[in-house]
Amino acid sequence: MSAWLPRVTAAAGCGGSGRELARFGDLAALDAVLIGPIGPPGADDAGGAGRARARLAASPSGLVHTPAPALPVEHVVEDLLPWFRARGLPVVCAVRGGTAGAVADVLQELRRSLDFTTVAAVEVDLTTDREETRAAGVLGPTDRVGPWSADPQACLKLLASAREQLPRDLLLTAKLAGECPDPLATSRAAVGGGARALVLSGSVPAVGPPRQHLVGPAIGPVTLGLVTRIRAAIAAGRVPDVPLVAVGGVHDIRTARQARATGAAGVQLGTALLADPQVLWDVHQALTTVSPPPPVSDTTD
Amino acid sequence: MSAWLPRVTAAAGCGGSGRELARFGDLAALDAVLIGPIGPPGADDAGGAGRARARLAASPSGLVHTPAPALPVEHVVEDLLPWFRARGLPVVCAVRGGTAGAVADVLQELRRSLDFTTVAAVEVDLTTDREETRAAGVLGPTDRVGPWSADPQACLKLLASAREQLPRDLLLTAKLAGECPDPLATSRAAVGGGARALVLSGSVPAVGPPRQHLVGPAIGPVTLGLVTRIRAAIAAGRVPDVPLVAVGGVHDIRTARQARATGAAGVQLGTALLADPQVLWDVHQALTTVSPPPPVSDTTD
Amino acid sequence: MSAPLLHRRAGEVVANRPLGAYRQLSVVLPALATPARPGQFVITPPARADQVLPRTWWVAGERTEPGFGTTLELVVPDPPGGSGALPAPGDELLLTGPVGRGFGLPTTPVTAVVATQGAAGAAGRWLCERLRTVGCAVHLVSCADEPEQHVDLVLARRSADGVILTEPAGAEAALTSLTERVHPSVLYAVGPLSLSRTVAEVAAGTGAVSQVSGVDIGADGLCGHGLCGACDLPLHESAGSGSTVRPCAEGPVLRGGLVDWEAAQ
Amino acid sequence: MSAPLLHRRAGEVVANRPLGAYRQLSVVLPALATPARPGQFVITPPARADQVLPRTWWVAGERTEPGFGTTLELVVPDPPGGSGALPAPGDELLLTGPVGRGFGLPTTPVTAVVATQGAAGAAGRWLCERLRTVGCAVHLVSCADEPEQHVDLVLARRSADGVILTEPAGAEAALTSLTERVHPSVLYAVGPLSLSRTVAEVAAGTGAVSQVSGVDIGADGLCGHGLCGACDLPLHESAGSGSTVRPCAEGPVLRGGLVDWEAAQ
Ligand SMILES: Cc1cc2nc3c(=O)[nH]c(=O)nc-3n(C[C@H](O)[C@H](O)[C@H](O)COP(=O)(O)OP(=O)(O)OC[C@H]3O[C@@H](n4cnc5c(N)ncnc54)[C@H](O)[C@@H]3O)c2cc1C
Ligand SMILES: Cc1cc2nc3c(=O)[nH]c(=O)nc-3n(C[C@H](O)[C@H](O)[C@H](O)COP(=O)(O)OP(=O)(O)OC[C@H]3O[C@@H](n4cnc5c(N)ncnc54)[C@H](O)[C@@H]3O)c2cc1C
Ligand SMILES: Cc1cc2nc3c(=O)[nH]c(=O)nc-3n(C[C@H](O)[C@H](O)[C@H](O)COP(=O)(O)O)c2cc1C
Ligand SMILES: Cc1cc2nc3c(=O)[nH]c(=O)nc-3n(C[C@H](O)[C@H](O)[C@H](O)COP(=O)(O)O)c2cc1C
Ligand code: FES
Ligand code: FES
Repeated sequence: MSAWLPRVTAAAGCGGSGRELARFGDLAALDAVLIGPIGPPGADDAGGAGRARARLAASPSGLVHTPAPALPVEHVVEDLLPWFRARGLPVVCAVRGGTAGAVADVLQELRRSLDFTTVAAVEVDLTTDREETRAAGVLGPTDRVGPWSADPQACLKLLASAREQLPRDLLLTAKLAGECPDPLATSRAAVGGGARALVLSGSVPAVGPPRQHLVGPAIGPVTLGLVTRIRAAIAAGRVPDVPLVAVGGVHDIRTARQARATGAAGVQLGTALLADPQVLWDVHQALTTVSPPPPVSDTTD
Repeated sequence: MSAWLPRVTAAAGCGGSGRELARFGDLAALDAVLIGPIGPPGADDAGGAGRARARLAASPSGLVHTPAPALPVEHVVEDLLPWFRARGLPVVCAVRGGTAGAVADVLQELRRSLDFTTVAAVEVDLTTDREETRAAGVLGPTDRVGPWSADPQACLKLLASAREQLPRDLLLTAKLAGECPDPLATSRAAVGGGARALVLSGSVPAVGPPRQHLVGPAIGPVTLGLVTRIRAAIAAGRVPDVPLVAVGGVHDIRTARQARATGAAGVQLGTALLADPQVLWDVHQALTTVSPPPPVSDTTD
Repeated sequence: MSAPLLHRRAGEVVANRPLGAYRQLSVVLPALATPARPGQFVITPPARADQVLPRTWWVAGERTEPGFGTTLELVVPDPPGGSGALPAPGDELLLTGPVGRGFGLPTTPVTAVVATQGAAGAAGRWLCERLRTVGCAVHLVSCADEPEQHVDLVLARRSADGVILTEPAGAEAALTSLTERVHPSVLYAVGPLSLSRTVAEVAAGTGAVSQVSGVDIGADGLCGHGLCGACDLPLHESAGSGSTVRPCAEGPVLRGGLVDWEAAQ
Repeated sequence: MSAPLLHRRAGEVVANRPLGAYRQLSVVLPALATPARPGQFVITPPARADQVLPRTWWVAGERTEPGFGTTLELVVPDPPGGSGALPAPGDELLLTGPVGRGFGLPTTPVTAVVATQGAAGAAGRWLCERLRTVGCAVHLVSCADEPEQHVDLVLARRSADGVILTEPAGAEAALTSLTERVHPSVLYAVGPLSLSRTVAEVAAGTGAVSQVSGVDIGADGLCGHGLCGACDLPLHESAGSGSTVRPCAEGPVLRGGLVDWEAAQ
């Protein structure tokens, strides 16, 4: 658990391209800037008619949202990475794709960039729908077969293929959420495939049609439950020991500290930033200035 | 879908023994009174030290709760059913048990009561943990093996065994919630076993240790999502056509109407009653006085 | 079922004063049909839109003026930053109650001990006054961590024949030595369950009667309406195996000797 | 990155007046470094504890008095029962802004058309005043479903050379015939996207320039901070395949001709 991990970043889909955040505070004060979801070109085309915009509906102490449109990887490579690198800002790239090939393509494009040195970590989204290519004529070229996180074996392969694209020492993380039927099995598979940290989100599928999620303060207890379960599984040796990142309902200093007390090494802020981006710096500050508990042997008066 | 179904009741664990509600309004004005969870004697004994009381912790727009202690069936038979029958009040008995045998025992006791005629429906809880008896010495006498709703086959057997205990025409319903990994399969199994309505709750497992759930207005969108999914499955012929009861985040007239608009024939109120029991009568009134939409052929001026 | 229905109704806050570590709200309601008693409480909606459980507050006094209405005194913890403000004078306050059985008063003048802790001290003081009115000698044991958390000591000293201040951890010792000294016929507790248990056990040890609050009115995680089961307490085996009582609906005042305090943990 | 950081700060509400179907808030802030412009907006925290998205409001006027501060005029929909109250005079109001690019004013005196709808009408009226100040002839097209939803017509008639009232469905016809009559060099839209689209299309049809609001400031489901993607609009192919603009951060005022309105559905 000694690997580098940013203490706090934006959650995928909630930090814009990273540059919008720069209007509200000094990015250099943060451990890293998360950008994404980054997808292959056209990943979110709805019948070719352009990328679907996110839709947000208010619910009590929460939001129901559709996934954010993916940033096309070429935009990231051409516009964003150079901007971050010029400023010396480490970047976490959140990557989304329906097939292992799509994710690998994105990672390859990123890796080819002259500015790849500014990429400090890659987060692979297991909450998104997996697609399978079927025999021609049976079900169309691709078919949504439910979220990645519902299929540990597929997750293992996805992470292993992502791992291959990346330098050995680059932090690779995997994100799963309330859509995952067996978080232990999926966590084990993701780490088996090469993830070196797990991003655990309490976001829950909600309302219809599909692909909507309930997020925000309302789901904080679900996140804490997920972190508690995986911590317990790590303690019991049922999941390899990797640091956990809590996301979902972390919306201020108090809830960030609660997530850390529950066993999360890092946190991500989603909805909280939509209401007030400043919270990112407040939480970063609070988690930085926490003095570690005094060593037990320290009994000098 | 023409079977009798109460338009609104308390949710299991949120209406006391039914009699506490009588302090706040006229029970005779309601379609029926739900009591429960009813369990076999000692169902909730924690090491013999008496029944564990419910614990409630506030969360944003919600509550995290442990399950309510079960009412011992002998108390229901001796004290409650006579009281309700004397007043002519139809009762829905919510029943909870870890094995099909335990549930069958409770139903048998109820059925044997001289006051059973006042029982208008039985709701079987599939959200609770199932127990399995293991070979002696292997894992102790019983072992929690996850919620009923995670095992459609077990649900089918449970409902079939419950059905056997009850008069042919008595309404039998099954309740499942956010702990259920495959609501379609479980719904199909429950109806296959003999359930004639499904109670769908958006309650989600949360925090640790196990057996805690997030409920309240916060999870309303999860309930609507579940109702939408099962309605769609019914429309597609993938689940037999039975009425649905929505519970979870229904907390006022507006959200009750929303649940009905989403396809629920009835609703149950949980947390809302804890804040103000009067809401039960308000919602009942609102759902009763809704005038049906005018028939399409009615074109007289 | 002939008891009148409990309904939420609107009162008008006419005062909101500091009282040591607490605040005292005075609320005017339409005149009550039966007078309120020490040991009763009110239920009021959550303070903020993102909270779902109601708040419960002890009633600390009542004054009914025919033609004008009833003024209830409510002494409540000063709300911490996050939990929402208390109403100001002139504001409407929705409330249900007074709810529940109050404390029973002895029919003959005896010696009584009243133990209280926290904001419940205001209800305890009111109980002392009532006991004095029926001719009892009353000793108050007030428990608090900080000096300013003892409710209104000046008035308390006037309402009781003796007042003993102690930290909660010292309650048992203080009650035991007081009991040995004054030989009370009845001990009362109004406050958290830990205090109720101590009082019930001290009373049992001396053969005195005890009446105790069975639910910590004012605490978090309660519905107060008798619907959630968070306040359930186990009764002694003699009451029937596995019997429980639901104090917010069947109390809040219980005979201390009925509860199986060992099993209540 | 040399632009000053946008921070939430506290203003004081000095007035809260009805204005037809809306309310006009006057808020005093420390003096702004650069004057506000029509087309800018402010972001203010949610009204209630159970809401998570902030509110966005058009700025409808600004007055900076050195040594005193800046007074912003905000015209906002009268909040429906559920969505929480507006602050009263004397209350503090937290806000971020004024945010965003405003409308560009022509460098030469030309004829301009301003179309508005709803509470945005107040920002539209302010734009008319500014256009008149730089010598333009201005025609206002105000769209509303109900008569009282046209913002402050008396003042509007003084700020424009002509005012046309129409229901939203009649906006296209009104704009087309007005354009044929007065041949504007520029058309402006401030209001919902449907109006922006209509104005952009009418402008394109006549070869005029259009500047339109790219996000319906005041609507539900927006963060206003550029972080959520709910306001993203697709640009025409010429801007690069799949390019989008995020109006709350890069606008809210956009050239109408850049947006691919067809794909924006
Ligand atoms: C110190 C003491 C000495 C006593 N000595 C004797 C004695 O020598 N001989 C004897 O026969 N009895 C004696 N009693 C009993 C006494 O006369 C009453 O019957 C007793 O106080 C009733 O309270 P309970 O809690 O014991 O009874 P319970 O049966 O538990 O119930 C009565 C409870 O309900 C409450 N209550 C009653 N009516 C109402 C109402 N309308 N609204 C709200 N709450 C209500 C009471 O306050 C009491 O708590 C004594 C009681 C006490 C406290
Ligand atoms: C009717 C009309 C006629 C014109 N005719 C000519 C012409 O004949 N020849 C010619 O060369 N140009 C002409 N222009 C262009 C004009 O001179 C300005 O360059 C133009 O108005 C800038 O706005 P834009 O939206 O077109 O430019 P954009 O490149 O889109 O960006 C400028 C935008 O930023 C805003 N902005 C600029 N600075 C700030 C600031 N500090 N704070 C906030 N917002 C700011 C402006 O309001 C404008 O919306 C004309 C413009 C108009 C509207
Ligand atoms: C508008 C919006 C778009 C989102 N898009 C994505 C996405 O594309 N990929 C992803 O992994 N998570 C996405 N999320 C989920 C967040 O990353 C985060 O897990 C979730 O919002 C829970 O955190 P919160 O409670 O702090 O908001 C999105 C959330 C919001 C609000
Ligand atoms: C204190 C409490 C205890 C509960 N106990 C049970 C229970 O024993 N069995 C059950 O099926 N549901 C139980 N529930 C869940 C409710 O029946 C209901 O499904 C849930 O609260 C969601 O509805 P709500 O959002 O209206 O509260 C309990 C809920 C609460 C608040
Ligand atoms: S506090 Fe809910 S039943 Fe007593
Ligand atoms: S409204 Fe959120 S990005 Fe524009």
